[in-house]
Amino acid sequence: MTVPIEHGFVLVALLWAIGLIGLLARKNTLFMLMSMEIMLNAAALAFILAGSLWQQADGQIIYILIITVAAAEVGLGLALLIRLRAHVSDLNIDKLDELRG
Amino acid sequence: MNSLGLFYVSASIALLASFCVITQKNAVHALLYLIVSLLALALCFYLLGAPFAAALQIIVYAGAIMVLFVFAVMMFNINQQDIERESQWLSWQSWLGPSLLVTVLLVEVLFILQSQPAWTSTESQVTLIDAKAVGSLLFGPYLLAVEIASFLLLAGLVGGYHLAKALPHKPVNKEVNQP
Amino acid sequence: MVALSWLIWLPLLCGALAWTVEKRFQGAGNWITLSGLIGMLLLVLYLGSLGESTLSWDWFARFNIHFALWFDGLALLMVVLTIGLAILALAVSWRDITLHQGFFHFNLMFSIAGIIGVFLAADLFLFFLFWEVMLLPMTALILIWGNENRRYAAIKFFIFTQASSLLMLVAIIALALEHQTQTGQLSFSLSALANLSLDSVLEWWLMLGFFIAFAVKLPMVPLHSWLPDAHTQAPTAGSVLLAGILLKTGAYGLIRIVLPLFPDASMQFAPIAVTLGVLSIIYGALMAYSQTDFKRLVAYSSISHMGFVLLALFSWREVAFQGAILTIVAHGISSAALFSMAGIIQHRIHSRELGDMGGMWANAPKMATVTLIFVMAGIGMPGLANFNGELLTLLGSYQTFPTHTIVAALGIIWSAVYGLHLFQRAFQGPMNTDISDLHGREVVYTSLLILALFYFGLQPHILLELSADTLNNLLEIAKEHRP
Amino acid sequence: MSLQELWLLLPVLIICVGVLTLMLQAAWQRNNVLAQGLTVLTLTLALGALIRQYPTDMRTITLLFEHEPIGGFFSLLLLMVAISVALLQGPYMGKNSKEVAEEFYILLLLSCLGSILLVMSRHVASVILSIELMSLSMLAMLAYNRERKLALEGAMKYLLLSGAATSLLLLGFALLYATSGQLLLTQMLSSPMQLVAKSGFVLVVAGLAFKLSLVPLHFWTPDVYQGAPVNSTLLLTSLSKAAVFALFIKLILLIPPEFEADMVRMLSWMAIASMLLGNWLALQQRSLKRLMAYSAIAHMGYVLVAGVIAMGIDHSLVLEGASYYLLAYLVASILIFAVLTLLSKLDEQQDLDDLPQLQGLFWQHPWLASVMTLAFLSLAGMPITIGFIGKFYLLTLAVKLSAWWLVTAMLVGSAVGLYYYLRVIFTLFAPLQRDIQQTSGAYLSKMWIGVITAGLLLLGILPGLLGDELRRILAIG
Repeated sequence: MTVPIEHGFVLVALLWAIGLIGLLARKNTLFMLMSMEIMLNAAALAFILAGSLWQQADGQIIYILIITVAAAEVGLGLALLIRLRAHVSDLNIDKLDELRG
Repeated sequence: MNSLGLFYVSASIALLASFCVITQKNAVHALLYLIVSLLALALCFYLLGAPFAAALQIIVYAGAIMVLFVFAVMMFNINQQDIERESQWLSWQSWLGPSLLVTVLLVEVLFILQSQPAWTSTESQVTLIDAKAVGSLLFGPYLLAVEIASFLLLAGLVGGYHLAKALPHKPVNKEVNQP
Repeated sequence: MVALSWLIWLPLLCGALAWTVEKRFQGAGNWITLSGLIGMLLLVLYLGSLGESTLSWDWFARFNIHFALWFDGLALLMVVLTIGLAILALAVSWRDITLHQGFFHFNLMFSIAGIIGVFLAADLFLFFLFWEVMLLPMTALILIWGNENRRYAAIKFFIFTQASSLLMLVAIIALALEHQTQTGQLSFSLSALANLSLDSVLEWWLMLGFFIAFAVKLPMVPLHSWLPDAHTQAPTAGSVLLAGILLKTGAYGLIRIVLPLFPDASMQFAPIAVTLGVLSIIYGALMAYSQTDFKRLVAYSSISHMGFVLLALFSWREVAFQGAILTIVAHGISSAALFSMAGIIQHRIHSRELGDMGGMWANAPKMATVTLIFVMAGIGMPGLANFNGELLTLLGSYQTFPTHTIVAALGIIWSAVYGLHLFQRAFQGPMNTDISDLHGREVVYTSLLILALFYFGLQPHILLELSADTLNNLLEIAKEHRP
Repeated sequence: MSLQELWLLLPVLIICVGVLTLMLQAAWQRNNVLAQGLTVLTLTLALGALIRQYPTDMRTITLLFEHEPIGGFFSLLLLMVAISVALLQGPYMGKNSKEVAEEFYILLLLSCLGSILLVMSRHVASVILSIELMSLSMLAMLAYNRERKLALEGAMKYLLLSGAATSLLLLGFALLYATSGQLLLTQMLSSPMQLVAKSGFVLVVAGLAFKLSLVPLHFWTPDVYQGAPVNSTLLLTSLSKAAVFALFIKLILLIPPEFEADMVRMLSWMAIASMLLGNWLALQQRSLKRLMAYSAIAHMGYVLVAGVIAMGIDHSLVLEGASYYLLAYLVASILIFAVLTLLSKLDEQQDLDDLPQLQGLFWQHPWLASVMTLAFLSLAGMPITIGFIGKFYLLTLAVKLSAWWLVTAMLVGSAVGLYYYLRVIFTLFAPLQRDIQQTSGAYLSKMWIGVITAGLLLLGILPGLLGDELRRILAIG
């Protein structure tokens, strides 16, 4: 069998879109971080797809690098979140938003 | 069921789970859905001929990174009050704008994908690219990338350590500025 | 000739020196600046006696830009005028400036250096550089030592001149690139660019770019609105420099760049330019009449007078050109003189309002006499310098634009009205204020100004001889291009 | 990987060694001054190494990197920025700071490492890793003082949005990879481009435009700038912009001809919108950091002009213009933020940021105020500063290509820009209202500021010094 590559990219697009919606619509920072993870995952899937299309191992290598990036981002993001939690009791990004104006 | 069918099933699960992630009220529930989504994607990877990536997805992503999330959520100690407030925020109006925008984007993407004449893939069979192939490439031409990745993780480590560690106490004698 | 460049380095050095020394020795800045200016005056006279000279150093080879100076009769005239008025500006502010004196001298000298640079530059890039550089210290003069509304005036002055000069920059670049397409090499040299034969559409746009920059400086209605504010808010020294020299850089640019480089376009454009010039004359005169602020009145009269220069330059007649040169010099002296009188009065009664003056003749007869002479010069009384300029302008431009000239002549009548109105309100009528008369230093420099006004009024040919080369060159170009 | 390739990587290796040394030092003994000294030493050595083996031609280093003249020049700029930040951090923290210093310097070195690697990248893998190394280390520096709530919020915002931008960038690269089967930048953009590849490239451009804060992906900039400690803001506004721009222009020069017209249109609109919007929004700011954020948006718009034109005419002039402009922008930014750094303290809840707080600076600290004035004049593009030469280059390019829309937007933008730069300068020269304290001592930092200011003037007055040299350096085969 082969997975039609178009369908694979439709999956990527849908996943990425879900992530973006989450990032834009949710106000809770934790959920926004999760949405960001979904988006990064979609990008990773895209590389696996492309790699399998060309039958190269390079796609998977980029995948490995992407999860490294994701790990570092999550680590920093959660550390920030812990620190922010000390300042505000909830994680509402709107309440964080005294900057705008 | 052939493997193509499996792919569609796992893809649908991934989509559904991701959707649940962003609509959940409770953070722990959302995390569980996120793990489901990651696992489903791992299956997709496997079916696309990338078993090594699939294994990593489960071990590193669903395993390590998600544990980090769970740990953090435990630290936040989200209570019932938080969850109630969260449900208040989840009004349908807040979804309308982003969803509309993203739908437009999606339609565009579908159009682009459909306009592609033919993907140049010629093989009828999925070729398996195993861990050995990936490994020899990774520690061959991509060696420097591994090194940089280690520095990236170091940056994450140092940064995370600095941000998350306890706040210092104020020194007794503050520095006096000369005018 | 290397000595030429010292006309620029000397004021820079003096300014920096005055600033540093002033910190240690109170009052030394005045003397350093004065001796620097006198040194420059001697240097320029010496250079003038040697005749025309040039200087060219490689500067920015990538774009074939040179540090090129060009010193001829017209430049000599303008530089001497600049230095003379700079001495006047220094004299009127000798004791006026109490705050940050050293820095004041620094700014004064830097703006002088920039202005002299504009008059000497033979490379358009260098011209632009000086054009911009002279603005900064001038803005600082207005901002730091100006009157109550100085911040607004300084911003307005700066933005107007800067924004318009950006257009000039684009025009300069386009011109240099056009030189590249025609000859294969970029060039910013004025003399090289004068030989280009431009496509008429391009020529039109380029001319417009330069014209707008110069018209703002001149200033021409409707681009004048910065001037009344800047002149009114500036300290007296600033007003003297602004009215006396800075406005003239606009006219100088027209003579040096717009007319010789774009003869066809500027001939086509002449009816519009002349109309705007006449508009400036009438508008300036009318507005001057309705002012109650001494400085503001003189500022509007400047707009009116510079309208004559515009009218003269775009009529493309020898007599009119001569009129323009005379007006430039005469107005430089007379308006600077009036501003210094305004400064003297403001220093004494802390007001520029004509309503606060009145009847000062009784207490200050010397001041009244001097002011009367300056006003008479301003309204073009025969025997004083301005009369020759205006007369020649009207005579010359009548040949090309008779209707415009007749309307412009009305402006002269109005100038008599507002001039005498000014004098009458300030010095005659009931006595409103007690004022002391001119003291020694003031008598010296005002009488020098009066001398200059009479001298150039009776001996205008000196000015005409100095500028003859430039004007002849223009007339030759005109002959070639006249349809 | 041969020894020769390693040798070419020497500056990078020196920085890596520096990172490790600093970590060892932190384990052995915490000492702010020592850490700063080690960092400056590392960066200076790296600078020396880079100059010692300045590339004269293009050489590849394994699959991932290349060593070439333009990249070399950008690396010089990046090291200059990093040295400035390292030198300023000492006075900014003070001797008895509550925060520890080592982490900051480690992150600074890592971020500098990432930026240099980004400039050298020729492969998707190295692009992704180095861009993230740079941004993530910077992120932790943006929230370095953890007691500042605004800093934490700004950093969070940056993390989330930059993550989204990264995923966009990755998606774009994936699409390009899917259509070409290549991961090398030079081969990815092979002609003919299909629609999928084109949209992939647009996504890549969007991802980079986010980092450059070009309109319409600029919205995060002011908040992040305002929240962060001023010295970290300097890093964000100079290091990341310069490095990303180096990659950006590299990609743009690779665009195949049939896609050029579309890209020119798209980039032109982005440039015009950035110049106009950035300058316009800057008008209303009271906060200096926000003002600098909007000014950065506008200036990135100006630099993009060079990118747009890159597709039209001879590349060496464009690279020269872009490099000069970027250098001018960096120098001015370094100086402005350096002065603010010397007037602020990391330990305090807020930096000196509100414009009225600076009123009369000239009369109390004439040197600092003069530096700031010159820097703002340079940003405004006034002659005798380097900013004017940069603007002159860009205008020449735009006029040469007859890109009149761009010229118009540049002129309007500059005219608007004049107003708010002037407002700041006027504030510095207004009568002194209240005492402004500056960090005393810190002679080395002040000397460095003096050197950079001298460069700003020198290259403005004698542009030939660099302009002619650049032409030689950037002459690519």
